[in-house]
Amino acid sequence: MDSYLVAILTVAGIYLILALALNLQFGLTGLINFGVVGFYGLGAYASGIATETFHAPFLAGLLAALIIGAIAGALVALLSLRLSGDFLAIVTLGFAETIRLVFNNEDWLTHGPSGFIIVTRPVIAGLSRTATSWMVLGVILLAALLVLLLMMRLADTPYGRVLRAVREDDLVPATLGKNIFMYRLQAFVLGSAIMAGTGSLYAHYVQTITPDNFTTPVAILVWMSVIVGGAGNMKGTVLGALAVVFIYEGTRFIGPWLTMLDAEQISALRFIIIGVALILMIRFRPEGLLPEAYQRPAEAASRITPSKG
Amino acid sequence: MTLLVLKDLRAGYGASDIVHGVNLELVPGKMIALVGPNGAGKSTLLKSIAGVANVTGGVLELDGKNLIPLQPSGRAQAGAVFMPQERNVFRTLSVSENLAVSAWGCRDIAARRDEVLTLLPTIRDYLRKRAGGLSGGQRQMVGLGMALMSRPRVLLVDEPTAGLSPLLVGEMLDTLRQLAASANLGILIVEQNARAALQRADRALVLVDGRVVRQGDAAALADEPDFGALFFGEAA
Amino acid sequence: MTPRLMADGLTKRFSGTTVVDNVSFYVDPGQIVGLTGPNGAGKTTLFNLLSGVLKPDAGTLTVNGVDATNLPPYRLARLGLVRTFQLARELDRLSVLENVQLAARNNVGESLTGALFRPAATRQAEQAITQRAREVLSLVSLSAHESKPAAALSGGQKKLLELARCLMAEADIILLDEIAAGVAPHLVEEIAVLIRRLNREHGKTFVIIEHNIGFIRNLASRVVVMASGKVLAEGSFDHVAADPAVVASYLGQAA
Amino acid sequence: MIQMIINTLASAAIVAPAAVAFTLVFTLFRYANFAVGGFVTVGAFAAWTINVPLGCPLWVAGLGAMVVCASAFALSDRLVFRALRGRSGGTLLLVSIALSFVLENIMRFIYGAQMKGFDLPLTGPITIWDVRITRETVAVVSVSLLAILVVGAILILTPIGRALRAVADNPSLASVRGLPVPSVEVFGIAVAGAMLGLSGTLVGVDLSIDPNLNWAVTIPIIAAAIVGGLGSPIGAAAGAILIGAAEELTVAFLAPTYKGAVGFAVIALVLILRPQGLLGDKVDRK
Amino acid sequence: MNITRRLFVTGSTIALATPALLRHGLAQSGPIKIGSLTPLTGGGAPYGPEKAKAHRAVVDLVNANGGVLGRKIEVIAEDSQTNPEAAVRAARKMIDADQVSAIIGTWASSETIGIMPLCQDANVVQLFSGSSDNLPDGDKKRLCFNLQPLNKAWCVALADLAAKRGYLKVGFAGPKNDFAASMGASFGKSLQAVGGQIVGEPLYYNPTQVSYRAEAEKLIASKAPALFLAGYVTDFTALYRELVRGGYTGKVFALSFAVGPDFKKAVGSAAEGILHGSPVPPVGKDSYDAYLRLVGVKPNGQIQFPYGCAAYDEINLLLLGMASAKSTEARALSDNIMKVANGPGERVTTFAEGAKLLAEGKSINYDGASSSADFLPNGMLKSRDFALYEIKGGEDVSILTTTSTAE
Repeated sequence: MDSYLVAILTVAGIYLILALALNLQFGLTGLINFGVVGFYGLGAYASGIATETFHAPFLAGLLAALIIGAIAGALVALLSLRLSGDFLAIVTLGFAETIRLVFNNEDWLTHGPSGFIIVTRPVIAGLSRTATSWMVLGVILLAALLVLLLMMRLADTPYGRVLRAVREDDLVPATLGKNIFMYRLQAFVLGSAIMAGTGSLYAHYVQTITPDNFTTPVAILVWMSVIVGGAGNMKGTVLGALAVVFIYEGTRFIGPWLTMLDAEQISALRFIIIGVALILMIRFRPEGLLPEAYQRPAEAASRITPSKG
Repeated sequence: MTLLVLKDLRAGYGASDIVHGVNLELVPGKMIALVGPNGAGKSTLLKSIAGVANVTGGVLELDGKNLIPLQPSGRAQAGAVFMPQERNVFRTLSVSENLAVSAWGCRDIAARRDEVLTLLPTIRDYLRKRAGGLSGGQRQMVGLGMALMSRPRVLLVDEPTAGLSPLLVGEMLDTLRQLAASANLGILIVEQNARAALQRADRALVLVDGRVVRQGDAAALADEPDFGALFFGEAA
Repeated sequence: MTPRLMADGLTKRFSGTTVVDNVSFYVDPGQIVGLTGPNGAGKTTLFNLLSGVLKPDAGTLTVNGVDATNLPPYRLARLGLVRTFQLARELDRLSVLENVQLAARNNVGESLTGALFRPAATRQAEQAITQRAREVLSLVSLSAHESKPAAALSGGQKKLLELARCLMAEADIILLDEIAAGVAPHLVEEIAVLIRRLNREHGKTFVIIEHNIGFIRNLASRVVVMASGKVLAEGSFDHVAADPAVVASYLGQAA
Repeated sequence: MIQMIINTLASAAIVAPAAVAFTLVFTLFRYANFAVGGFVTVGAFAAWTINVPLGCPLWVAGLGAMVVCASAFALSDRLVFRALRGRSGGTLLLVSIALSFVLENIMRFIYGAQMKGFDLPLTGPITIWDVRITRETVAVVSVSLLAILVVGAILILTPIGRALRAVADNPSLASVRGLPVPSVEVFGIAVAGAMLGLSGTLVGVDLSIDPNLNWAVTIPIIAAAIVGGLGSPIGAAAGAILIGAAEELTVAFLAPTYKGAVGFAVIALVLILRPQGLLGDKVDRK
Repeated sequence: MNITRRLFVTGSTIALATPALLRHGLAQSGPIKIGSLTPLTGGGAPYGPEKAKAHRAVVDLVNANGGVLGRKIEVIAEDSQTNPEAAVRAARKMIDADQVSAIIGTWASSETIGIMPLCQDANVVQLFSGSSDNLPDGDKKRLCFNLQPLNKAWCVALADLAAKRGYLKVGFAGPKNDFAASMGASFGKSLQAVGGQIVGEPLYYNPTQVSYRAEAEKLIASKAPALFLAGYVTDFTALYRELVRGGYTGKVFALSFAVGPDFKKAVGSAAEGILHGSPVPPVGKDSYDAYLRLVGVKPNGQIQFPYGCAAYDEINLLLLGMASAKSTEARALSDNIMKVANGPGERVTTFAEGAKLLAEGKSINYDGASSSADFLPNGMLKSRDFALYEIKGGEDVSILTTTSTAE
C-alpha cells in the first residue's frame, strides 16, 4: 500500500488522540483548553530530552511526557480552574505561547528554533524503512485505539455522567454531593497528560521537532476535529479528526491544480477554509456531525432509540 | 376617553401563557392597582404591555393604536412607559444623565428635565450623583423621573415600593397618585403592599393564577371580608 | 435530640444590603418546615446559605450535629442535605434518567478508579441505580420521558425532575424551593402526597419554600415566616396565620 | 529612565486604542472578543494599501483604515456574533479566535507574508538631553492620546455616547426607556472597529506590518484591557501603559525573547488578585 | 445497525480510500523524481524562486534531450517557507508520497538540518546551500553536498574587514536559528584572531516578531562602535530601521542577502555605509554565464541570482551523478556525485557535455556556475569566491573579492 497513506494515517492518528483528549476536557467536562499545543509540545520535548539527552528508551520518554503533562496540567488547572471558564481559556492560551517561547529560547535544553533531532524510534531498530513506518503507524493507531477505548469507557460510565453534569451546570452536581473541582481537575490533568503523551509519539515519529510544530494553527485543527465530530461524542471525534486531516493534508494534492496561487496562498487558504468551517459549524450545527447521545441505559434490553431534542 | 385598552389579553414568556385573558381600561388621571398573590402574573401582565413579555393573544391599544407589533422602545415612544421593579436606573450614569438619556431623540431635554424636577423636586438634591450610589428610595424616585422624561401617557409601574421602608412606601404611592392627577397620566401599578395601594388607587384588579378574580373600586375591594384569603392562594 | 438542621444568626449582605439578617432556626428530624414570606424576604438566599451555595457573612450552620458553616455544597450534600432550585436547573443535555441517576450517592462508577478498574462493580451498581432511578421517576410521573433530554421537559416537569433528583439522593434533609410553582394542579396534589409519605414512612425531613399557602398548611408542621431578611414569626400554621405582623407583611402595611 | 518611559508610551500608544475597543465590546456584550488582533492586522494592511500602492498621504490612510475596520467589525458582528448572542462566553471566545485566525490568513492570502512598511522616510531621532525620541513616536503618542480623548468625550458628552453607556449598563432598561438599542450597539461596534483600525495604522507607523501582527498584538491588547478593569477607555489606556512598562522592564532586565510572555504573566497576576474572573459571580448566572 | 454506526463506517472507508485514489491518479512508475524544496516564502523568499527556477530550467533542458538513464526527470517542487517545520512536512510528503531520489534546494541551515534525519533514514541524497557550521554533523551516511562555504569562511573575511576598518569591538545580533548562532560563534573567533572582540553577549531575537525596538535599544545601549547583524532581509530591515530611529551611529556589517534591492528601497538613503559580504559566483566565468543564459538573462559582469547559480550546480551534479552511477540508489549516487564533482576527469560545465563524456566512458570533473564545485570528504565545499561590499550612493561598491578556503 501507499506509503503516503501511511504517513497521512499516522498524522491522523496523532490528531485523533489530541482531539480525544480535548473532547474529554471540552466535550465532556466543558473546560476550554486553548493550550492544546502547549501540553503537546511539552510532551514532545520531554520525551525527546529523555531519550536523546539522557539516552532513555522510548517507553521511558513516553512516561516522562505523560508525567510532565500531568504536572503541567495540574499547575494550570490549580491556577485557573476555580475561576470562570473564560479565564481558563486565556490562561491555557498563555501557557501554550509561553511554553513555545521556552522551546525557542532555551537552546541548552531544546536546541532552540532549529529543532531538536530525535533518533530513538518507538519500534525495534534496524528494520527496513517501510516496515518501520508501518510499525510506527501501528504504535500510533494502537495508542489512538487505547485512548479511544479509554475515553468511550469514561464517557459511558457514571464518571462521564458526572463530567457532563459539571459541564451543564456545576452547581447541580455540587449540591448532589459531587466534588466538582476534583472532577474538573482530574479531567483536565488526564487530558493534558494524554496530550503530552501524544507529543511524545509525534516526536519519535517526525524525529525533528521545532517550536513551530507547536503553534496555534495546530490547536485550531484539533478544536476543529472535536467541534466537527460533535463535542461529547468520542466516535464523532474519530470522524472529525479524519475529516480535518484529510482536508488539511488533502489540499497538498490540490496544490498543482491551483497554479495561479503560490504556496503561501494555498496554505493561507487552507486555514481560511478551516477557520470559516469552524465558525459555520458552531453557528449552524453546534452539536457536530455525530451529536452526543442522551441515553445509555445500563441494560441493553430496554434500549429506546434516542429522540432528538 | 380611554387611554389604554386591554381585551382578553393573554401573555407569557415561553410556550405556556402566564396571563390568561385580562380586560382593562385606563383613563387619564386615574390610577389602577394590580394586586394579588406572588406568581399570579401581575408583573408579566405589566411587562407584556411594555413589550418585555410576549403578548400571545387579545387586544392591546393605546389611544386606539395597536401596540402589539411594536418593540419595547416603540411602545415607550408611543407613550406606554414601563418602570421595572429592579435595576430601573442606569447605575453607572449620573442621575442627570439618567434623566437625559431617557428622553432619547428629544430636542428639549433641558425643558423636560425642569418639568420632571418640578414634579419630583427631591431628585434635585442628588442630580450630580452616580445613580448606583443612591439609596433604594432615591433610586425609585429617579426611575420615576426617567419614566416621566418621555412625557408618557400611561405609566406602567412594577412594585415601586419593593425594599422601601414603610414610611417611604406611603410617600412613593402618594407621589404616584399626585402624578396621575397633575400630569394627567394613566397609571397602572403592580403592588405588594396591597392595602397601601388600594388606599390610593382609583380602581383595582385582583389577579390570581393569571386571571382577574375581583375588580372594582379600590377602597371597596380592600374592605371585602375574604380579601385576605385571596392572597393565601385559596380563592382561585 | 439533635436537630437535623440548625442555623444560628445567619447573615448575608450583597453590596451593602442585608438580604438575610441574623436568621436563627432549627429543623428537627422528621419535621416538615414551611418557609414563607413575601417576595424579596430572603428565603432563597437563606436556602443558598443552608445548602452551602453562598457563604454566610456571619452565623453558624449545623447539619446532623456537624458544624457545616462554610462547607462547600458537595460536603453538605454528603452530610445528607440536598435541595431543589426555584428556577429548575435541569441538566439540559443529559437524559431525564441520567439526571436522576446522577443523584445516587456513593456510586463506585463515579470515581475515576472505579470507572476504569472495577467494571464489574460499576456495572452492578449502575444496574441497581438505574432500577431505583426508574422507580423514582415513576413516583413523579416522569417514566414516559426517561430517555428525553431534560431540556425537552415542560417547566412543571422540570420541577418534578428536581424533586426526583432529591429523592434519589437519599438525603435526610430536603430543601424544596417553590417546588409546586408552575406544576399542574393535579401533580401538586401528588407531590404533597409524596412528601407526606416520604416524611411518614422514611422519616425524611423537609424545608419547603412555598407561596401557595394551601400547600404549606396542608404539609408543614411548623411554619417560618420571613420578611425583609428576618424571621417574622414561627410556629404552627394557624398560629402564624393569625399573627397580625404576618398578615401585614403579605398585604402591606397600611401606612 | 526617561528613555524607558518614552518607549513605554510608544508601545502603549499603539495598544491603547485597541484595548479601548476590546473594553467597549466587552461592556456592551459581555464577552471577550479575541479577534481584536485580527482586526488590527486588517487595519494595518488597509492603511498600507491606501498609503503605498494607492499613494495617498498617511492621514488619509489612517482614516481609511478606521472606516474599513469599522465596517469589517460591524459586518463580523452582523454575520457572526449577533446570531450567537446568549451563547456561553467560551463559545464566543472560540468563535472569535477562529475569526482572528481567518482574518490573519486572509491578509496572508492577499498580501503574502513579507513585512511591509509605510512610505515614510527613515530618519534618526531628535535628541533632547540624551533622550532620543523619533518623530514617529511623537506622532503615534499624540494621535493615540487624541483618539482616546475623543472617544472619551463622545462617551461622556454626546447624547449617543450617553446612550451607549446606558445600553452597556442595562440593555433591557434602555429598550423600555425608548432607546433604539440595536442602532446604539452598531454605533458602539463601529467606534470600536475604528479604534482597531487606528491601532493598525499606528502599528504600521511605529513598527512594521505583517500577518504575524495578529497574535503579537492580541495578547497585549487583552492584557491591557483586563488590567484596566474592563470598564472605561481611561482604564484601558492606563492598562496599556502598564503592559508597555512591564514589557520594557522585561527587555531591560530579562531576555527580550520572552517579551511575548509578559502579557500573560500580567493576566495571571490579575487572576490571583481578582479571582472572580471576567464575568463575575457564577451563582447569579441562572 | 443504527445511523451513527453506519456513518462512522462509511466515513472511515472513504477516509481510508481517498489518498489511495488520489495517489493512484498521480502515480506513474516512469520518471525519476527529484524534490525541489526551496524557500518561496519567509526569510528566504527573495532567493527561493531563483533556485526553483534554476532547477526547473535544467530539468526542462535535460528532458528535452531525452532525460537521464533513458527516463524523464520529474521535479516535485515544494515551499520550505524558510521554516524547519514546514520543510519537514514537505520533505515527508516528497519522500513518502512521491518517493523522490533526492531533495535539493534547501537554503536556510535550519531547514536543511531539520529534514536531514528523514533523508538519512530514507536514503535520500541532499544537495543544498547553507552555512551553519553544524551542517556536516547530521550526515552520518555521507549523502549531503553543500554548495556554499561554511560560516567559518564568511566570518574570517568579515572579521578581517572589520579589523582593517578599525573596528575591533563589534556587537553581534541575529535571529534565533542555527545559521545565526553559528555565525555569531564563528565571527567571535575570527574577530579574536585579528585582535578584536565581541561587545557584550550576542543578541538573538525571534525573527517573526513585529517590534524590534527593544532589541535595538539593547544594541544601542551596548555602545558598540560597530554591529554585525546576521539577519535575513525581513528581520534585518526591521531591526536596522529601529537602529536608525534609535539614533545608532556606528558601523553596520551585514550579509549581502539581507541588503538587496528590497532593503535599499525600504530604508532609502539610510542604507549608506553598510558593509556586507557574501559568497559570490565567479562573475565572467563561462560556467556562470552558461547558467545565466539558461535562465534567460544576459551576463553583464554583475552578480545576478547569487543563489540560483548554486541551485544550477545542485541539479547538474545530481543528474550527472545519476548518469555516472547509472542508478538512482543513494549510495552509488552519492559516491558518483563526489566523483563527477571532484574529478579527476575532463572539465565540463553543463549536463549535456558531461553526459556525453560519461556515455563514452570517460571521467569528468564538473566546474560549476557558483564555484568549481569541489567537495571535502564530508560533502562541504572546498572553496568559493567571497566578496565584500560597501553601500555608497545606493549602490553596492565592491571592496574586495577573495577565494575563501575551508580548512
